[in-house]
Amino acid sequence: MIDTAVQSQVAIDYSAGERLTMNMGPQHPSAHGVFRAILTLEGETVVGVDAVIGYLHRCHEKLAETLTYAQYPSIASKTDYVAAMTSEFAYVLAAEQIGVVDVPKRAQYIRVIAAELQRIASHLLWLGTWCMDMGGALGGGATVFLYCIRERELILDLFESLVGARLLYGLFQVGGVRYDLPDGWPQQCRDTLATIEQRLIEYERLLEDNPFFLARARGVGFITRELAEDVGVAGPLLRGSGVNFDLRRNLPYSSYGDFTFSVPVEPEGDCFARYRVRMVEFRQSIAIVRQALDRLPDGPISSRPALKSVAQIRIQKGEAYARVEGPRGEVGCYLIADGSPKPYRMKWRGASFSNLSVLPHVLPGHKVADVVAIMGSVDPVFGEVDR
Amino acid sequence: MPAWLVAALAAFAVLNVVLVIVTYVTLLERKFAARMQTRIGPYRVGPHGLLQPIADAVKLVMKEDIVPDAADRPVYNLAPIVFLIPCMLIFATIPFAPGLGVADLNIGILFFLAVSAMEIVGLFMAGWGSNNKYALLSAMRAVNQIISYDLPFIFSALVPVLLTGSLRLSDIAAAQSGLWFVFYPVIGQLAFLFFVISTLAAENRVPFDILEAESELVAGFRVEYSGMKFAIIQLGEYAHMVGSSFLGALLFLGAWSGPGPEWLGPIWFLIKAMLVFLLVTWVRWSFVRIRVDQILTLSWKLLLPATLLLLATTAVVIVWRTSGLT
Amino acid sequence: MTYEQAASTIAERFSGVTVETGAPLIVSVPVDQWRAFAQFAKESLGCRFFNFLSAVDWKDGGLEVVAVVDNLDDNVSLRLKTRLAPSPAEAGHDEAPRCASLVPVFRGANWMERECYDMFGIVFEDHPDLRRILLGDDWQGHPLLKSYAVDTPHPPYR
Amino acid sequence: MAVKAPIPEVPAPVWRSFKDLQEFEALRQQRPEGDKHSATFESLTEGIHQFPGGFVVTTLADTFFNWARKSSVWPVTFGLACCAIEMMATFASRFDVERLGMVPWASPRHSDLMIVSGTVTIKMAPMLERIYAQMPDPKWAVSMGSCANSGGPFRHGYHVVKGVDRVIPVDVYVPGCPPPPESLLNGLLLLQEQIAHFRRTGQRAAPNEKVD
Repeated sequence: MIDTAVQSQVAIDYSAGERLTMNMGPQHPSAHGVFRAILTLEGETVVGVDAVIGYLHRCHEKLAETLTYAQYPSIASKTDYVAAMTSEFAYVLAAEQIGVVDVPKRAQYIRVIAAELQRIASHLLWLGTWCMDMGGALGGGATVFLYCIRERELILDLFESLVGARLLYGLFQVGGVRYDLPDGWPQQCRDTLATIEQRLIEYERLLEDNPFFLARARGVGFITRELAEDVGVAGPLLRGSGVNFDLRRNLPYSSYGDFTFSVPVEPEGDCFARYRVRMVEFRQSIAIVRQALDRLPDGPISSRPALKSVAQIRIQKGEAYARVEGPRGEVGCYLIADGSPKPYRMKWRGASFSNLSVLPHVLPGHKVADVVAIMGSVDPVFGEVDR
Repeated sequence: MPAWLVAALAAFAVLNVVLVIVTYVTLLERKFAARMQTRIGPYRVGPHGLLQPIADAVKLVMKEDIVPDAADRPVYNLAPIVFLIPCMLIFATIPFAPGLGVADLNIGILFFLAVSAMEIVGLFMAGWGSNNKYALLSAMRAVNQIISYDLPFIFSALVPVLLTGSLRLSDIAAAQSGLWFVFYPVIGQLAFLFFVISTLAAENRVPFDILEAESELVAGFRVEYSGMKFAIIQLGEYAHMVGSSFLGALLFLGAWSGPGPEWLGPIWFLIKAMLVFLLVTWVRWSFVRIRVDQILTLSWKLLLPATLLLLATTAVVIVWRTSGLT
Repeated sequence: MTYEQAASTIAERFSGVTVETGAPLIVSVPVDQWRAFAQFAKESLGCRFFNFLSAVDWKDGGLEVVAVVDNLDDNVSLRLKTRLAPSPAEAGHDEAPRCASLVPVFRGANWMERECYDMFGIVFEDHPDLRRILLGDDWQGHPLLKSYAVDTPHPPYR
Repeated sequence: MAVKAPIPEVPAPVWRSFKDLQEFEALRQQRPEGDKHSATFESLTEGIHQFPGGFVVTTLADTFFNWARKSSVWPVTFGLACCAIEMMATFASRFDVERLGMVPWASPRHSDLMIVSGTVTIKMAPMLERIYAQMPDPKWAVSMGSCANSGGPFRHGYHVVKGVDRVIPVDVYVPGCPPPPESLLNGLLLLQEQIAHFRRTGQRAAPNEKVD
């Protein structure tokens, strides 16, 4: 029997007036990952938050300096592992901007299809884990979670037939895409999108007609427009606070300009506004994938076809900052190349890092139950926060 | 046979029947929840997962019993038992058939309500004894939630008492042979609704389960309990759940009145109790948990005045009906 | 506010600043004007969106702090750069490179600057709470410097 | 106004200094000196076992209790990184682990299996040890994904522990990055089989011999 008297005896001191320091520790049932919030409570209301991150710091930026341009994309997908496609997108886009590598039209369309499908899958996981946070793993939230995972499995089947992997893919490479669409894939994709569109209406009825959900989501976690811009919050949080900014429309990359889609903006800035923004983004992504599938051009899928093996790619000296609209916001990759097959410096701008840094400004004044609801609506992924 | 021996045997029999019902109710809930979530519940353990509760119980018994160093040892060890006793006592006054019951007190429902309010003591002892911040916070929440929902629970349970005019549970059941109280025009449905809501809150089931809210307080007051003590606390919680659903079936659904021969009474009673339990489970698996202050406002501002008003209207209706007849 | 207007207003207001025209406006700012320029960018150029702040270790060329701020309404992106002294690990002197903190201007810079301190050892003056954010408090050395080997052992786990 | 929490100092548990699984087994079987109950329990089972025909009792008891432990293994929700998403997919409706009797519990006290899904970093290792120590005996650990098995793609990172078996004793290693739910289910079934072969109550099955 291993000695269980491992941790030292920590007596809770009640002497400091009615303030209680509670530790929402790294092992946390809410499925976001390893994040430790040291909450200073006064009764039930939160007075101070000290967020401790870094439990999943996997030295991405140092490893990027030791891996070549062909090797690193497979690790790049592990920064935001819930939206692996958009993570690889940013790195590959940055390398192409420096090396002025042109990407064939068909590869750009496949990239858009993959990124938008990934956004739908990531938002499905967000909806599931958010309801599980608010409803409890052994309670009502788990039901919505399991419905969302059931839909997410449909999309993962699509990716499995396209790339062969379920969660972390190697679809992107410098110069194009590694795999072409197998035949019958577009039809399977259209059927999946049709079922998901039906199920979304069910979820909205299940959640928005439920007064308990509205009581927990509405009027909680206000992020004002000024605070959002000042802290650099991105994506659904920014659009939820009334800023009309979407990288896919403002700075179109990889032929996003060919598709027509609307950008949802909600002025309130509370959890319910972010929920509304993401529900509309579901439908916009479905529309984009349908347009891309209808107008998919023929042609090569990579401008450097000999790249199947880990060949050396040399990119000349220069620097670039590529910005991609990920499900959680702007994923940026600031790359400095020095002509050798390995980048000199790679800075990863994770959307979740800035989204999470808004919490210490938003949380004080809320109840403990709201802390979890707000963190769920911020939807941080800790591979991206700790890099 | 001396009277006390008969009572002891009856009590022993009821205790065992309750234990079996409670263990298999957990399996019923897991299977029902799984079906709601498009999956198959426990399946591999015994035929269709029927041996799952036994496996869980035996495994928990064989687990290591950890007592944290910082724990207040006597309070920590005693808490599960103090929590279990009231949850088992509430079955004493429930008559499973016209004569079949441990003790048919003339103040049956009063005893039931008093004892079911006692479980909060064991719960707070568990919260305080394990000297853990999560447990303490959840014990605080438990005290104010259960106390603030005991009043609506009592008032909504008093409506059938008023309708029958007696506190004895078997009288209430007998009075419903004609018309079940739940079908009483308006008062019956409202009373049943308030009764179910307050039972939900009294046993901290979702959407009122801020007690063991996983995402905030890891596992609430039982966070430090493992093995056998944890099994006892789970047993107590489910026993209280089953006791309340039996009471709900008795008060509102006419305990053992149903088509078919006389000896089918207890079977009908069990089916009705399971229906009430499934209603609670259905609510548990489809609602999101609400915040502490919203729960309290719901109780003090909505449920309490509503049940008081309901009680007053039943009294007025009864007086009007009886005076109208004479 | 287009890129040309931005470049011209910068040129007339700030003397020591060199501007490279192009889609993102790359502006290299001397260290002492760092916070003033950030304030100017936020107010008059309308770049209220704080994208990110990071650093690059140019070995002997010294440490370089990079910050990107955007004007969301007119899609103007500004990349501010400033060159500091080389880090003590390379240049041998013991005094850590210092830079003015942007927290009074952009609240988002709080965590980003803590990360730069953690990874490069750059000390940001009057930062409210400058301590390591990603690594443990007892960690020696600053990993993203070029002199720090990627696979350094760390007892008792490696 | 950040309140600085003191970092509690966690002494290294006894199994840190083991060279390989064989040596760890020896460490594992030693009873700490303060543990008098199980000494008597040990001698009791030993007595029954030696008693002529007594082995029937002990083996029957073993098989029954192993069946109970095998059929209700409760994992603690302990997701670290990408593998946690695949673990959630395994717990979800399509690859339902509740069929095997596994219900994810929130507190380490109620669970007896820790699925380490994700990269173990140096800052997370003491927390992982403490959670593993908080779990009551008999407990098992499944290392899911190549990051947990051996550090995986981040093996050369300065902040990554080269495999979770440097922190806690692991029973089943599930390869893959991330392992699809089918292979995690295969790992869990292997674990159930290993639990079923628990020799003599209270002892862990000896690992197979070291094959170089």
